[in-house]
This record gives sequence, C-alpha cells and structure tokens, in this order.
Amino acid sequence: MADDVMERDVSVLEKERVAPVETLRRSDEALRLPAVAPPTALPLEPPLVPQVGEQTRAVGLRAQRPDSRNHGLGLTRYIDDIALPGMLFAKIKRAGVASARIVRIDTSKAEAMPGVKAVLVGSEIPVNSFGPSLQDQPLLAAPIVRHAGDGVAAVAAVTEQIAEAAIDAIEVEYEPLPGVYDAIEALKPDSHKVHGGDTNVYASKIIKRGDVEKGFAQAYRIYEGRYYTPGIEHAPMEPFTSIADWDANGRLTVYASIGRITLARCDMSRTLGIPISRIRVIGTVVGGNFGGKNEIRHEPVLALLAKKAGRPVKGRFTRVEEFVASTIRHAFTMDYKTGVTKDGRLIARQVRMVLDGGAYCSFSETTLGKACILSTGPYEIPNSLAEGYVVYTNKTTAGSMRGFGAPQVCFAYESQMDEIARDLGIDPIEIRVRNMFREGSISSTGQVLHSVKVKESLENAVKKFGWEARS
Amino acid sequence: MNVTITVNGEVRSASVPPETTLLVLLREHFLLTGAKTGCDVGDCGACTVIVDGKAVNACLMLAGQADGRTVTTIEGLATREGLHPLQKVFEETGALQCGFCGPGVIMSSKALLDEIPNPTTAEIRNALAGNLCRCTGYQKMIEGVHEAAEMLQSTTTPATLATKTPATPALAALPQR
Amino acid sequence: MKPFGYVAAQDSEHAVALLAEYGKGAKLLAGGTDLLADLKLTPHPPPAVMVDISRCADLKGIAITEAGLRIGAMVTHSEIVNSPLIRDTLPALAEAALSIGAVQTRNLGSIAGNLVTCVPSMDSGPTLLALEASVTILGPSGRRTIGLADLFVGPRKTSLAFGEILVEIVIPKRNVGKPTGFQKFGLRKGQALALVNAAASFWAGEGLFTEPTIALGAVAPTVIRAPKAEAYLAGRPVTEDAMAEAGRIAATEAKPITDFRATADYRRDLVAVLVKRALLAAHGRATPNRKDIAS
Amino acid sequence: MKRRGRGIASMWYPVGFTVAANPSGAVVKVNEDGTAVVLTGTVETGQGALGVLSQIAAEALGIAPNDIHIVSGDTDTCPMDTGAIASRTTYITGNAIAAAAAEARDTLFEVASQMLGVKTSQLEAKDHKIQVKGFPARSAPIADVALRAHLVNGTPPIGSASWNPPTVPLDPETGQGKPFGTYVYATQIAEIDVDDETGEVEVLRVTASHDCGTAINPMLVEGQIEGGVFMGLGFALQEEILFDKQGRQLNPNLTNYIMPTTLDMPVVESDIVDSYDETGPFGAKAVGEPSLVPTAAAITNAIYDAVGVRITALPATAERVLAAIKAKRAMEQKQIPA
Repeated sequence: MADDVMERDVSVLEKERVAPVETLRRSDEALRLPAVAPPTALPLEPPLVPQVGEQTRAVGLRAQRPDSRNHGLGLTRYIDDIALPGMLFAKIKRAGVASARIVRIDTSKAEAMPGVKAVLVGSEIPVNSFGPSLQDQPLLAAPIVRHAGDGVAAVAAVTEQIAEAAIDAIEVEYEPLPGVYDAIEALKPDSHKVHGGDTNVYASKIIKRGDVEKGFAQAYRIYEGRYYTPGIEHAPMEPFTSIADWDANGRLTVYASIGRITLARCDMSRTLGIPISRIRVIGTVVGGNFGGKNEIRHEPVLALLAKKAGRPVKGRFTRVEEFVASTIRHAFTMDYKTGVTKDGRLIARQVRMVLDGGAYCSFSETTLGKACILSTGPYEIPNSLAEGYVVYTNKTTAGSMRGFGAPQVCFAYESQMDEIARDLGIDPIEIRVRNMFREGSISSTGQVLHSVKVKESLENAVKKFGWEARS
Repeated sequence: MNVTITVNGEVRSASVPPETTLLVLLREHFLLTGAKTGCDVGDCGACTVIVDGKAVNACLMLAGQADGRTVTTIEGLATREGLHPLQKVFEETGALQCGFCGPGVIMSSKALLDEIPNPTTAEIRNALAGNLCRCTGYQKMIEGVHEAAEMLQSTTTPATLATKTPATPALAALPQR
Repeated sequence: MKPFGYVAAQDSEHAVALLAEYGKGAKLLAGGTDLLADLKLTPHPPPAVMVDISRCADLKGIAITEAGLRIGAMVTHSEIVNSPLIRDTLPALAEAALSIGAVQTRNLGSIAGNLVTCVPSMDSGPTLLALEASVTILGPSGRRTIGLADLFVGPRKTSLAFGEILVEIVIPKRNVGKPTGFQKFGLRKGQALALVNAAASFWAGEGLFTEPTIALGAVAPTVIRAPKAEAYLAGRPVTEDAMAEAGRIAATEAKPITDFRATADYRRDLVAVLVKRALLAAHGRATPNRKDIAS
Repeated sequence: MKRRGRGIASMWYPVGFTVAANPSGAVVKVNEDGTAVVLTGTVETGQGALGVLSQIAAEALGIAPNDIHIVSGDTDTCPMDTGAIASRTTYITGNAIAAAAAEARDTLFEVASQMLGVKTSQLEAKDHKIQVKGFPARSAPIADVALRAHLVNGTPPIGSASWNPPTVPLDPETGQGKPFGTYVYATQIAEIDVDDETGEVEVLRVTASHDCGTAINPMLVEGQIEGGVFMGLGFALQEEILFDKQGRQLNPNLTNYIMPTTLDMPVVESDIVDSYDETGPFGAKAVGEPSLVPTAAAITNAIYDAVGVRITALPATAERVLAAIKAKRAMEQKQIPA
C-alpha cells in the first residue's frame, strides 16, 4: 500500500489544477499560523465575570455553567484543538484478528518512509501492562493478541496521512490461536483460555443475606427468568485523544481527554518506569466520557514515540478505534429467581450473573461488585444471594460505563417485578410500594440506609405522569 | 491546489493537497477549530458548517468543492455586538453539556432558522437529526431553538422579514415516515 | 485520506472529456457523501483523480419537459424535498428524498449519486422505479436513454460503461401526478438506512387499480419491481384487503438476505407491511381527476 | 396498528467507589477582592461539574457562583482527586471543597471578628459580607475582610481539605459490609406505542423522578436526567455491539451502531425529589449515572403493557418485538380448541 502511494506514476496527475501526491513530499513541519482570526471581540458584554452584589444563595440556583459561553462560541479548547510546535501525529496499527501470536513484525518499510519519525512495538515498552485492578492489558500486544482491537505497533509521522500510510506498511505475521467469543462458552472447562491458566473467570463476587433456600421454601410462588443485555459503546462525540511532550529535563507532560488524571499518572509512571513526580497530566475538557475515558489507552505509547522522535506527539482515535480499541459496557447474562408471598412481598431472591469481560480486566471487578450489590433492586428482601462471575473472551475489553452494572441488573429486577405484579394481579405501583426500601432499611450488604427517597420518587413520577390505576 | 473561500466574511486562500477536506482546511489551515472531527464520515454532524446557506458536513466536502463559496463557521456567528440568540439561549439554559457537538448543533439550527424563522418542533427535530449528541438527550437544544426563534423574530421588523427568502413549505406537511 | 488529484468539470461534456483524458484512474465525484466516506474507510487505493461534477450547471434543475419530469443528475436530495414542483406532482419523491441521511448529507448528496451507488437499500430507487423513470447517459459516443431498471445490474454495480455519466432522470409524462406512496423502515427514525423500502403507484379510475406498480428496495441485489403483486392488483377494486394481499405477494417476490441489521424473514414481513402502506398512501393521494391534470 | 402501553421501573444507585478509597482533595484561596479560586484535581467531562463545584464553594463563602474560578485537571497544580467517575464529583469533591472553603472562611471570620468586635462563632458569610448572625446590618464586605486578611493581618485566607466517604469492607464470604457512603433513588415511567405489524416501538414520553439529595443546580440535574433517559432509550431499543464469529465488531461506526437521534427522542418530564442528605455537601448526593438506569425496564414493561410480550434480551429491536408478538399469536392459536 505504502509502496503504491510512494511509487505511483504521477505523470498522469501533473495536469492543470491537479496537485497530487505532494503531501508525501511536502513535509511542511513548521507550525502553521492562524489565517483567520475569529471576528468576535472578547470578552463579550455583558461579561461573564464576577459581579459583586446581593447574593442570598448559590446552592439551588439554575446558574449558568462557567464553560457554556465558550462552548456556544466554539472557543472551548478540546484536546484535538491543541497543537504544539513541531508536533507529530501518531497512528496505531490494530491487529484485526482476535486471537493470535505475533510471529514477526517488520517495520523497516515504515521506518524508511519520508516523514516517519518514530516507530514503536510492544517489546520496547518498559512495563507493557496496565489496568486499574489487574494489570493484564498490554499497551501494544507482544506477542499475544487477545482481541481484534489490540494495537501491535505504532508510528509517529509529520502528518496523519503519512502515519496512516506507514502503519499500512508495517508487516505483521500472525500464528492464529484458538479463541473464545461467548461468555457462557468461556466458562466451559475446555474453552480457550484467553490469558492461559485453567480458567477464564478472573473475578467473582458473592453478596449473601439471610437464607435464600429457607426463603424459597416459604414462598407462595417462585419466579425464574433469564435476562440478557448486550455490549454497549460509550460513543462520546469526542474521540479519545492525547498529546505527549517531553522537556529537556526529562519531564513528561501529557495532555489527555481523560476523567481520572491521577490514576492516569500512576499508570504512566508504572509503564514508562519513571517516577510519578516526573509526569504532569493535564486533563483537557472532556468531550463526553460516560466511563470510556477513565483510564489510559495509548499515552505511554505516545510518550515513547515522542521520546524517540524528540518532538511532541498527538494520537487521536478514529471513530472505528473508538469502538474496537476502547472499552465497552459489559454484556450481562442474568438468572433471576425470586420467591414471593401471596400479597406480593419479595422474601427470597437468588441471582447468578455472568459478565463478558472481553480481553482484559479494566474496571470489571468494580462493575461486578456493584451489579451484585444492586441486584436486589431498591427492595427489602430478607433473603438474598447474588453470585457473579466475569470471564475473559477474545472480544473488545469491557470496562467502566455509566452505571457500572446497574442498568443491566435493573433491567432484570424491574422486568421480573412487572411479571410478578401481573401474575399476582397486583398493581405495579402497589407491589413496588410494598417492597421498597424505607428510611433505616437494611440493604443487601447489611448496610442501614439513610435518606431513602425511592417511594417519593415513585409517587412523584406517578403524579407527574398521570398514571391512573386500571381496574 | 489553491483554494479560496469567503469564511466568516473574510476572503482566505490556502494551498492544500487535493484530498484535503473542508474540515481539515478550516481546522488545520485556517485554525478555525470550532467545527469538530467526531466521526469524519458524516454520521455525527460535529463538523457542521454552513456553505452558501446550507448546512453541510465539512468532513464530506473537499476543500476544492468549497472553492469560491461562502462558508460560515461557529466562529462567525457572534458579532462585536454580542452573541447570536442561539448562543445566548444555549448558554443560559445549559443546552450543551460537554459541548463537543455544540458548534455543529448551533450551525444546523442557524441554517434552519435562516430558512424557517418560526419552525415547529418536528422541523427542529428534523433539522438536528444529523447532529448526534451523547450528553443531553437533545431536549434543551430543541427548546432552545424555539426560544432563539422567538428572540430573532421579536428583533426583526416586518420590513426585513419580507425581504427574507420565502419560507419553503413546512417539512411537517409531508406525512411522517 | 490517501492522496488523490482533483479536477472540477464545468459541464457534462467537459466531465466526459476529462474521464476520457484521465482514463481508468479517474472517478466521478458528485455530492461525495458516499464516496468520500468510503475512501476514508477503505483500505483500497484511491482513484488517481477525482472529476468533480457537482458544479455542472447543466446537471442541475427540476422541470417539466416534453418527455416528462426531468431531474438533473446533480440535483440534491434537499432540492427534491423543497421543490414545489415535485411536492405538487409527486410528493412521494420528496418523501423518499427526505428519508435519506440527514439535512447535512441531503444538502450535499445528489439523486444520481444515490442511484449509481447501486446499493440495494438506496432510497431514491423504489419511487423512481415505480414511476417507470428513465435515465439519460452521456458518453464518448453520445447520449443514450435507458429505463432505470436497466441501470441496476447488481449490488454496487451499474450498467454505466467507463467514461459515461448519468445526466438526468426523467419520469415519463404519463406518470407525472400519478398517485404514489413511499414507505421506509429503518433501525431508527433519523439517519436511517432502509431495512426495507417500498413504493407503490396506481391510478384509481372507476375504483379499480389501474396501471399499478410496486418497487422494493433492500430486499434483492438491486431495487426491484414486484410484477406478481402488480398483476394481482391490476383491474381489481381498490380495497384495503387487496392492498394487504398485494403486500403478501410482494413478500414472496423479495429475495432478501440476512445480515447483522435484520434477518431475511423479518425483511419479508416488512415488505408485506410496507407495500400495503405504500398502496394506502398512494390511495390517499388518488383523486379521480388527477390523471387528466397530468396528461 | 399502534398499541399504547405504559411501564414503570425504580432503582437505587450508590455514590462513589465500592469500599475502595476514592478521596478528593481541594484548595480554596480567597482573593484580595473577596472572590475565590478553587483548585481541584477533577476534570470537567461535560456534566457541568465545575459549575456545581463553584456553587458549593460560593455557598460556603457567601458569594456568587461567578465569583469562583476553578482551576482543575492538572496534576502539577491541583490536589489529588479520584476523578470524574462513579457519580462521585458533587458528593465527594463537593464535600472536600465545602470543607476547604469553610477553612478559608474561618480565616475571614478571625479577621472580621476584630473588625466587628464579636466572636468568630457569631459570624456567618452571606451576601458578599461577613455578618453577625441575626444582625446582618452589622457586617463587613467580604472584599474588605479579604483584603485586610491578605495585607494587614498577613493571614491569606486559604483552606485545604480532603474527603473520602466512610465505608466498611465487605466480608469476603458473605459480602456484608457498608460499601458506600450513600445511595440515590429514582423512578421512571415510559409511555410508548408499539406497531404490531412491524414491531417498532416509539417512545412517546418518559417521566423521570430522581432523588439526588439537594439539587445544587436543578438545571444541570435536568440535563443529566434528560441525557440519561436518552442513553437508557438507546440501551432499551437500539444499541448493541455486534460481533462476528471471529470476535470482530460488525458495526464499529455511527452508521450502524444505532443510537437515538432527535427524531427518536421523546419528551422527558423531569422531576427532582425533595431530599437532603446530611452526609453530602449542602445535602447533595448524585445524579450522573443513575439517570439512565431504570429507563430500559420502564420501556420494556411498557411493551408488555402494550402488546403482552416480555422482552428479556436487549435491545428490544422492532424485529425482536415482532418475533415475540408472532410467537404469542401462534401460542394463542394453539390454545384455542378446535
């Protein structure tokens, strides 16, 4: 591909108004200066600046956000709006195969391309693993590829176009490995083990209160159901982007659209093998997070490329990378078994859930824990047992996403609640009120709850909606 | 190739490779970074700008296709006198959250209000269907366009209204799909 | 995007000349909404040069001519949506155009661009096919006119020879004003790709289905007609039951595939529903005098 | 034919990390003119956190939100913060900022007590003044107090604090313990139409009532609720990452990964429950994540209400709903005796 680009016969193109392939020769590395200044005179009147005056309360005000004016003017500087002098553009080559061993990587053609300033493979990374709980995720796969979005090599070049051509020019030879692509399959003893060992289960959780068997024995009826929710993409409008920049003293500054700069700094320190204090992380305004920008993705790779090239390096995910190389919401398979009394009181609930963790751990443990704790729903159930497992598969890594397992279990427990209400002929509002937490209720973990407002929320919603009971 | 466009009222030229999109021309050559790169293939609308009065995806138009045309970006909306009503309403009501989609949403809304000064909710929803937003659920944006329309109309004298392009027949007149 | 060259054609003759000049490395650029997105995503090499025809004035315009309703190749979807002429005579065409993409892409994308992608799910196809449109093609050896159905060869494959361009779409005069309905079903309401789309058209003189036509999209390698369903309707009294039966027959004529968007069975179910609804929509537009006005 | 249905779902959701430490630090510096700068390590991710945190700091100092400037998201200049995750910013970072502001305010009280001749315990900060409780006329403008603190007393009013919610680790065998500082609650009701010929579900409106403790900024709370319902609607009806048999995504783009557009979104009727949590800053808890939690169940319960089919696997695409409707019809026909 790159050869094709480089060696294309340009004679056909050297005709009027056709200015082809010049990009590759162009290498205009100088910082471009602004050609058009925004016509807006700043600051605008009336100014959004401190005003001294009467002010009785700040809390409870429908106050204008401090960033809203810049947002509306298009002046908010997101990370992709920042360019440092001499900055290079990085691209990461994605495996495209979900389970394989890298036999050989040949980066020589990429390195020889004009405009390419640095190339990096996984073996060059000081500590090639990261993760918020288990450090099981490589920055660039070496030598095992565990999902199709794994990076295998990276390039920094003077333009994005050259970087793209360069990663196309990197040759990677894979030895295919067996794979496992389904969470339930991954539980089987003979399934492919994504990280070796004898199981794909990498975290489990039990939340147990009372005695569910006793509860079921006393139940008037027992309801059982399986519920499934799929993998979901965060899809923030801003793709994941970072810039790495070293100073001459060996201090690294990373600009990143990341919601957790302290964790990011620790992860970078560990992977790069430099002290935490030598790294500065500047979290730029995040263009949508939803849990997808809670940890590093490529920053150490950019830092190493920047170090090699001696110039700042920006990396911006394409929209496709945003899907395949970021994390996603865990797909859940949930078995719910609930015992109720004749008047619709929940007296026992057993939940078993299997989470598809994808190739690496990320925030799986937290997600699993929250899901198990919350699986009773906002209801007082004297006997409950939740057990959950999260398994590796050769799929996109599942991590934190808005709700951490709560939307999944809520879908299950509220669907089943509806079934129970209909089967028992109890109004769906009434059955919830009968079971709901109240001030001082005990949760599934034995916690005494305070400021419990679930009944009020139900009453308000019913009133606002105009829900009328049907006979 | 050389490209000359009138952007936000100023005539500008640049020499760019032919495969340069209007979005790259604006962001990298003119440093007008208001239009955003969200998907780069016309799905998200974060790059929306107005070319010759029409809202378009700047990522799907070559710089060469914009040659000689008039382009308005988010940076060209406010004047020295103040904010455009859309900007005013959006900032006051919290219509934007992370704000990344905002420049596109505002430009789509502007193109709509230029064409239909008093749009229905259905027309607003239709005009913004090409602008994905992951934060807001669109509600405050839709309300904000209504409010901005009212502001614009209250400041427009009947005489200037009459000189405006006649409103095209309401899209809502077409049966819903 | 990978490097390529660019040249703007002044008119259709110029475009044909440029294609001849640059040869196989050249590719026509219309609105660009499909082509540029494809170029950014595909690993394949780009064309050597883009011949931009979006500015050709002779490819613009919507008008009634001797032959019928002429829509220039480079007319955008928005122009169709907003055309008083089309809204008045063939509102289903405007509905179909309105169902494409979003405002931004409709402002760029052209009707001919949509047709020559030749994707089975194109939204411009069914209505035009149901109205028995023809297309005019300009090539090195001059002009030729073919039925729209003959343009479609297979998925992403048209009968255009290299060096030819599509210059206009003509709906025959006899069908201008013919009551027509368009229906589309996608996975969401905005920016939807059709799982199935359908158009139906008929005159309802004396309460009978007269010259009924039905066209289906996204359920075969190209947009297709449903001749058996059409034959079933011809001459039958206009009733909802007949429309439903025509839908069921059309479903047997569809040859949909299963992909990640939907199964073939579901697409067949949709064909039955959408054909019925398209016929109902057409019926809603049928007024006894309409044919006289048109002819 | 379209069939109308309604469905309800309630939920609970915790604030902050599960047991694990997730502290926030904060520094509040009162300027010479009585305005203040807040340093926080959290990052604005769009939810309006910096606005909310400004309002908390302003409330504590008796000044206006616009009097606060926040410096955030820089590991060199800002105190440690666990970050914008787990709906923790208002509750945890807010508590840290409220405490840091109170510390800075204490310095102002010391200066003002000399100026006003009363004990510091008799003072309050309100309306841009340091005033005697119960005697607001006896007061000094906060700008005067601040300037005096800086330039006369030599005690610049600077406060720093950190906060981490108190928890009790979970027993590894039973999971019993106190994993979170507090929880929020919500109920949503969806009204929908189901097209029983295509299976298409149209959500007409969603009523969403949320407990978030004190709403520091109701407008931003509404924004979170509306956005949460949007994401919940996508989860319920449209969104799904599809994989081929080799583990590769089939729809990794915004063309084929279907999320709601303006044309798909219903009207959201937000309601904020009257609530006050004494462990939160000025009674506040959280709203960020919870707003999407109950939406899917409310919608699928409404589908059941409309057409009598139970969707147990999300998303409830039109194809899945139609398949369920057809299965139900087939079952009913079998049950009708010949």
